[in-house]
Amino acid sequence: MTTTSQDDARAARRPIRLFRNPMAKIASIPMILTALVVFVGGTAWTVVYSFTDSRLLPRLNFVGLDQYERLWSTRRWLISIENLAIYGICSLILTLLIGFTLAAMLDRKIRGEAVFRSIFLYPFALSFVVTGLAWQWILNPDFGLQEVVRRMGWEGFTFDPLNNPDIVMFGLLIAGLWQGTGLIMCIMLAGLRGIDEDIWKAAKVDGIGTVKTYVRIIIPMMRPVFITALVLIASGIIKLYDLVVAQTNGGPGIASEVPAKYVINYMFRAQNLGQGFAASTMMLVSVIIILVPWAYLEFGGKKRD
Amino acid sequence: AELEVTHWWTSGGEAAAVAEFADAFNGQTEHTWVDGAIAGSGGTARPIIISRIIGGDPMGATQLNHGRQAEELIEAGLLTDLTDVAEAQNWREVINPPSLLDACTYEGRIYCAPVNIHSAQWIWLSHGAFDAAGLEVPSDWNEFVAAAPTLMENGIVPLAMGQQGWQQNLAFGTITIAVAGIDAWREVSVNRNAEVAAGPEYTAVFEAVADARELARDSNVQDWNLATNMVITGQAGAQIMGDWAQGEFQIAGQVAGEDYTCLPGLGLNEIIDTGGDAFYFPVVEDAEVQAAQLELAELLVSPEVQVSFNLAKGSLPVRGDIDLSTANDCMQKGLEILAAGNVLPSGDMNLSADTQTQIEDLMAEFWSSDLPAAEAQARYVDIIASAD
Amino acid sequence: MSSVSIRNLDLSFGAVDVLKNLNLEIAEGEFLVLLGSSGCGKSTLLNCIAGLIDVSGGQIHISGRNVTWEEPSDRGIGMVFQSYALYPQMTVEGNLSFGLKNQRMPKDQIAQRVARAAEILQIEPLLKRKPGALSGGQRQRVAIGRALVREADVFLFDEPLSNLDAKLRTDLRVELKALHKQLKNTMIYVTHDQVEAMTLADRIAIMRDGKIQQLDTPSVIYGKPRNKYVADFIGSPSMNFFEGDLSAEAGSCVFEGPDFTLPLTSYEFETPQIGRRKAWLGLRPEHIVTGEAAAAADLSADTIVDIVEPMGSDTLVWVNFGGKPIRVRTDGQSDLEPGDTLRIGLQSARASIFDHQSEDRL
Amino acid sequence: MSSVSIRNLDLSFGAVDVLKNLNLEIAEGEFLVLLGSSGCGKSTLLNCIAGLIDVSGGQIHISGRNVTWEEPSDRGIGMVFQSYALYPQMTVEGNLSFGLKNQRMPKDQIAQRVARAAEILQIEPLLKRKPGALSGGQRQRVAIGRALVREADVFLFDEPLSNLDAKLRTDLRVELKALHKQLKNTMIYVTHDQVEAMTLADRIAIMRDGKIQQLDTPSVIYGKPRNKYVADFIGSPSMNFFEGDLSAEAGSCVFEGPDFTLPLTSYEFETPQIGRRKAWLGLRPEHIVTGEAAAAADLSADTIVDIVEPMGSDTLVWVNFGGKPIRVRTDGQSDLEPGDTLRIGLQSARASIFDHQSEDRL
Amino acid sequence: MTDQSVIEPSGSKPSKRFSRGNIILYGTLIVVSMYYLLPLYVMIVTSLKGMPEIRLGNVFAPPIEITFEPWVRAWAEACTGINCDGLSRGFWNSVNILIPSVVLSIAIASVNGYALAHWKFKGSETFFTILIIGAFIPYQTMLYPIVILLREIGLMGDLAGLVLVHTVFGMPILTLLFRNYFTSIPEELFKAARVDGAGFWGIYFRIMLPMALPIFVVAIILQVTGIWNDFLFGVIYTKPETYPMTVQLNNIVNSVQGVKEYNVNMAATLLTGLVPLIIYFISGKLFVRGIAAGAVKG
Ligand SMILES: Nc1ncnc2c1ncn2[C@@H]1O[C@H](COP(=O)(O)OP(=O)(O)OP(=O)(O)O)[C@@H](O)[C@H]1O
Ligand SMILES: Nc1ncnc2c1ncn2[C@@H]1O[C@H](COP(=O)(O)OP(=O)(O)OP(=O)(O)O)[C@@H](O)[C@H]1O
Ligand SMILES: [Mg+2]
Ligand SMILES: [Mg+2]
Repeated sequence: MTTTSQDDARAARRPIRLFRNPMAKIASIPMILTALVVFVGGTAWTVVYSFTDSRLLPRLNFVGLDQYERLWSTRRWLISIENLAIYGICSLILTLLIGFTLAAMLDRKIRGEAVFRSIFLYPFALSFVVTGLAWQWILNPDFGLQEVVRRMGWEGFTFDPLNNPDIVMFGLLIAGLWQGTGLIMCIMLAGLRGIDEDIWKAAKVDGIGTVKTYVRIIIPMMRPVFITALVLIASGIIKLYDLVVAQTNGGPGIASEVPAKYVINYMFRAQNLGQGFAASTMMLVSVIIILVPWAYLEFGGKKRD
Repeated sequence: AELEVTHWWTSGGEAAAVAEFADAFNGQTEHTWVDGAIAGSGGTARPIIISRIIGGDPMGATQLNHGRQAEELIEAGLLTDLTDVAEAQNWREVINPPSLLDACTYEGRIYCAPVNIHSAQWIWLSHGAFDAAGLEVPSDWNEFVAAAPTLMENGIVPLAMGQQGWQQNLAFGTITIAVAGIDAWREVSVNRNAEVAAGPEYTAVFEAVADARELARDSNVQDWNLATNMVITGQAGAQIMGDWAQGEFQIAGQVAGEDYTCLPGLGLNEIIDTGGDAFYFPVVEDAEVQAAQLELAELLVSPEVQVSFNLAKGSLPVRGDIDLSTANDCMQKGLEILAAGNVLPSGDMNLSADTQTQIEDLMAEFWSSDLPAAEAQARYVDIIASAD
Repeated sequence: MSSVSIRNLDLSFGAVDVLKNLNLEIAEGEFLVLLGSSGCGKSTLLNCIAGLIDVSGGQIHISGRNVTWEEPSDRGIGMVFQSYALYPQMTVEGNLSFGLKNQRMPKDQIAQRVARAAEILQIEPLLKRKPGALSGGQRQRVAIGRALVREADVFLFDEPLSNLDAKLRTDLRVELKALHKQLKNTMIYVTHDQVEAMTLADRIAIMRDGKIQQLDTPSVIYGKPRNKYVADFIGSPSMNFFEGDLSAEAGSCVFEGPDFTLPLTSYEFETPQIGRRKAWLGLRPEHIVTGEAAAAADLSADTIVDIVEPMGSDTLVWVNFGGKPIRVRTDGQSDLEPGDTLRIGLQSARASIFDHQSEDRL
Repeated sequence: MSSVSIRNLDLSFGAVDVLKNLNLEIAEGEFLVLLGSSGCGKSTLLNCIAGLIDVSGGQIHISGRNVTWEEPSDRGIGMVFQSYALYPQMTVEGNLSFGLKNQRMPKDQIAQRVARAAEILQIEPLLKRKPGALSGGQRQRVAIGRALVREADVFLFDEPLSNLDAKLRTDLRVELKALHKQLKNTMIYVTHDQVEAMTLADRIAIMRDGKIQQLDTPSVIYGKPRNKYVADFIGSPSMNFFEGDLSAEAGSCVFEGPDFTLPLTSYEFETPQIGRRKAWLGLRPEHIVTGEAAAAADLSADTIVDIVEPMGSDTLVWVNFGGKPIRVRTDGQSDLEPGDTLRIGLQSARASIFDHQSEDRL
Repeated sequence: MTDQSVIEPSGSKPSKRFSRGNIILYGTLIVVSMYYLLPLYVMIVTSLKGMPEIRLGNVFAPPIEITFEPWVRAWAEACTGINCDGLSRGFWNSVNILIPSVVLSIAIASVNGYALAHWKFKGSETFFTILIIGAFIPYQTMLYPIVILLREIGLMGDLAGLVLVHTVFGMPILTLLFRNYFTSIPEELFKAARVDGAGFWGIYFRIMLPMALPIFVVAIILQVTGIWNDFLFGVIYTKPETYPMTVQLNNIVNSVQGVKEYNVNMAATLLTGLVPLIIYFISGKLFVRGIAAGAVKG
């Protein structure tokens, strides 16, 4: 054969980068479009219109920060934020706690694991609307839990969270946890299954008790799992809306209002789009505040793989 | 053509009333009524309706509270101009009070068909409850307040109140007109005079509302008709609710004057407002649907349909020229007031939805907390001052 | 007195019997290696000794105490795992001291023990690092350290070196041997690497299917495997086997292979043999001599070279003999080529003969 | 003409340069082994040849064609992976024919090729099974078969045997060698097992940090390593090193170690040496002689035995010499005990001497 | 020392089944299970009672007289507005919406995940990050932009539009799951297929898809749950004839006629939840496996 270095110069030409593996890029177009048009575009649109005085229909009449000023001087918004904070913190902690505890119990090689797992998971199949209704019903003071306990003899028993502004968020929490802990349990269970059994053995030889092993060794090892769970829970909390509407509709009074509901109400009922957009922009900002550290932890820390 | 009609009339009385429309439409025209009921009041339905209209895929007709809600849709050219139908049917003449049509008018053109008159300023009293407590049925708010302690002693909730902002706001409005009187009300609600809102008349109003709040302490239902049901069954002494409550009494087979009593203006100030529902017809391209829209608009205001519909719904017809002798006691009272011209324009037509939402939020909070009357008033004054 | 004594141990997972009536006596200070193919129950046995699996029957004594039902931490054992099983979020120091802290040992005593273990294992500079920042060998050292600080009577190792690369494995193996010499603890070491077994063990227990096949010193196991399984298992490259007949007459024994006959002049039988029986002859590649030595052997033959595998220090030559290719080890300087003729010599003294049926050594 | 020719290959992942201006010519039919420690870039180089990673610079020619930017499937290569990488949902037959089907080869031709590969690899009975139902060795055979059916000019192996156990590895190694003999394809084989490298390779390329340190036949690499890294890397147990001075005068050279002096009477220098310089002396454990031979060596000394590691076929003895423990290989029958005295002999002919600074062979 | 064979075990032999730990463990699990089962129990029990019995007041009491009337009513008779044909009307609509939405959203997300795992290109991670942030945006705030978008591409009011919306909002989480899953498939397999001449789609369909069952199960479960339970998009992007079951459910539950017919509401609620529930119960184990592969690694 001939020498190779010259006549194969054609084959040796470096192809243009953009056209290498074209199928992969074509196949990613839906994703790229979604990311750019829907998420970036939609978000930008929302942010832009939050600086206008749009009412029923979006219109570009800029009013600066007026909407934000009003937003932050509205009691209902402040209460919404406060409620979300209470609900969010409690829900985050309790979901992780309960989810992990249940997973840990199921991980102890018990009989009937599949049955218990299905029981804990099935509420996740039900929508928040259904969840809200079911719990509204159970917590109904006239024929729900409270009444049943009273009939059993504790006349003074009072548990009426849905009509008590001070604890209504906990009424929501009961329902929210019921619906959401199953999935987290599943994730935790999957995480626990991924832990090297030798770690358990090592801890046992070291004479470390079960609880202590979980707290000091297993949980710190499950950081990535906790982060996944955290993201899921947090994204659910921010979106909290359906449950509130179904269970309390913000009541009693405005005691269980949440930001997403504020957004909807101002966009559609009060017909003040600008105000709704300003509120949703604030929600977005808080999402980003949450996400940036997470992204940093997830991607910034380990550049290796 | 099939005409999709969106509305949020899903309670018993309401549904029966809508059926009257649908039957008439199906019976008297070539077209078919496709029912697009969405339960959960305007809050749920409105985003859907508006999204579909601005998304370019509108329904054939839709219920909206008339007033300022639709203005922007009209401006954007999304709603059908009904002026031709209105002129042909002579709506200007027959519709009473004329303010109803004014609310449908934008720059001289008519964009909606009013279907009923609702007034909010009523209190409904349960004969059963007062009998049980051994009391006379009160004839005005003050007597009612005086009777309340006895009711409570008998385990009866004096005032039924659904725990929703709009119901609480409605009670507030009703008490305002009864207690503060029409002039003060007009200054505040129409002219947005914050000084009056801060004045003594309104102080009295807020105190009265605070009293009412105490009377409604033990009422923990959510929906308005569940509250009405408390009155029907005698669990509660009274409810402040609009005239649509009557539909519920009717369905329950109760007779005005025998089983229950209705007092317009709380028996203090016999003035009612003239809000109401109206149908709008989004602009569509299909010519057949367009025709159907116009026919429906015509039908909605036609005398027979007005009678059957309003009898079912318990509201007042929008026409002054029809005979409602079959109407019951309460409706007759309303008609008399209407005939006497003791009407106010509805808040829908005065304050923007935005401002109303804020007031609702305030009321929701006020009714379900121990917020002092003075503080609530102060916040009310702020809202009025910044209303647009 | 034996340090670890296992008596009639039974263990089953559900319906699967993994260990069957197993007996094992390990002397104090002995380095015992459990060797066996994957799945034969080595780890299971170790876990039973550690108390990490509840036995189904039998007893375990450690240092004269019956510990069959004691907690792992009370048995006076330390354990080192193949995957290290270090606590990833703790520093090396934390890893070493965690167990002690848990026993509420005074701080200064902990510090002292950790310091001593770190010194022995030469990991002082690593004490503040986390396991993630250590190399494989360093991690394994820390894992050993964790057993060390417990001052356990018995050390249990479950394939501690098999995750490491060859070079490191050699180094750590030597260190481990030195450590044993220094500490003189009883050590039980699981592996399936025979070089490790041969070099480390005082005695080796060869396991198969939950039973111990042979328990002996490395040289006995290598030189006089009790059965064909052990013979085949031990030694790399592995033993060459020939199927044939053993015919023993008074005073003279011969093995009749496929196309050769080997007089067993200097073979030591376990029990005296009479008559004729089917048998296996086993010969290790390094016990087949070549060159001048071949002539002096009990049997010598010319063979054709098939494959030559130079391995640096020595060369493995595959030659055709007895109807099949057999392995012969020659020295590293060999310049044989496939096709060459090689004279090989078989010596009965170093051969092994097994019964054809029972496969036990004759 | 060379079958695979790599010219000035550069490759970097982001900021990390993994391969740096690498050149490699592989002759047709040659069996080349890439040997190097973990992370040195062996797999990366193989992936570049296969076209699975886009190179940053340089050219790759296969069978005279510049294939630098061609698709992997068009390069005429077959590749075998450490983890087998069999398609788990396809039968063995499906695995073998997948690539051919992708080329739209006629059915009967596919069947023929699959049959032939199956015959060569003796996996005919397995054709209908799925990979999950195969043993490790069988899987690896199928993986090789997948390269075989492609009738590739060049076979690329990325540590194909390292997931197998020692015994199987030996067997497959031999089979692979036989296969190469039969097929005579060019084969590029990545491993970090030196026994594999030594036995399989026509030539070995020792890599370190993305550079080739030495490319030579196994015996040269073993006997005359180009630098200290290669010397240390190759050979197990590894070479003993001594730090010292090389003093060369006309006609006579000596290496002055810590407490010994070795006359380099028969050492072959790469370049003639004059003067005195710091240097390393390397001696393989098997090149340190004992017993009678020690007396005849260039230097002999009495040493104290430190550790004895019997490995069956031979014994590794650690003795103290030159101020530190060194490894000496003796035969398997050794009955030395720690503390014994052993006379050892050092021979300059087989030693290696490296410059202290550059670590290159002198 | 003494004869060892007589030394008693110094630890106590644990009694296997009824150890204290086990009692606590199972006890806790059973109590917690009751909390999880309570609403289901209440819903079922209530749905089998007549209204008079419900008014008696004890939600937890089993029905004295079992009646299936509420179920019949919920399925076929309950009124919303003037239509009195219960949920039955919405069921097939929901199915019609569900199937294309689930299929399309999973198809697209799995291809995305596959491309992100094995065919990374410049910027692909950036788009992915944007997508993930998108998972946090409340749907409602995107309502208007989506409406405008659909109007512009002319899909407003079309079933295709609704499918598109479900695809878009399902994309972030699904893509994440698929990406993580495909990343966990050994890269060598992918390389082997490339050497074998398979292209982007060849590898996807022939190699990756057959291996992705667990993650598909997870994706299907999530999407079926999400889409079946969706109310907002379903009502905005459909017409009354094609309203999904949830709209009917909302109407039944929120149209209060006289008294709340709790039994009918409960029956309707249960009927609506039946489809996802069934899927959950039949796929339990695969779900955990899929989660393990898709959500935990990554
Ligand atoms: N928890 C368990 N349940 C059921 N069977 C088990 C369990 N653990 C181990 N086994 C079985 O017991 C046998 C012995 O396992 P063991 O782990 O002791 O083997 P091993 O000799 O350590 O093997 P390796 O060299 O692979 O580590 C195997 O057949 C295994 O399948
Ligand atoms: N995709 C990648 N991105 C960044 N760095 C990489 C990537 N792949 C490999 N590397 C780095 O390139 C270097 C060479 O890797 P390579 O896999 O070629 O090593 P190797 O010699 O095959 O090692 P081993 O024996 O462990 O397989 C390593 O340092 C590795 O960390
Ligand atoms: Mg094991
Ligand atoms: Mg590699």
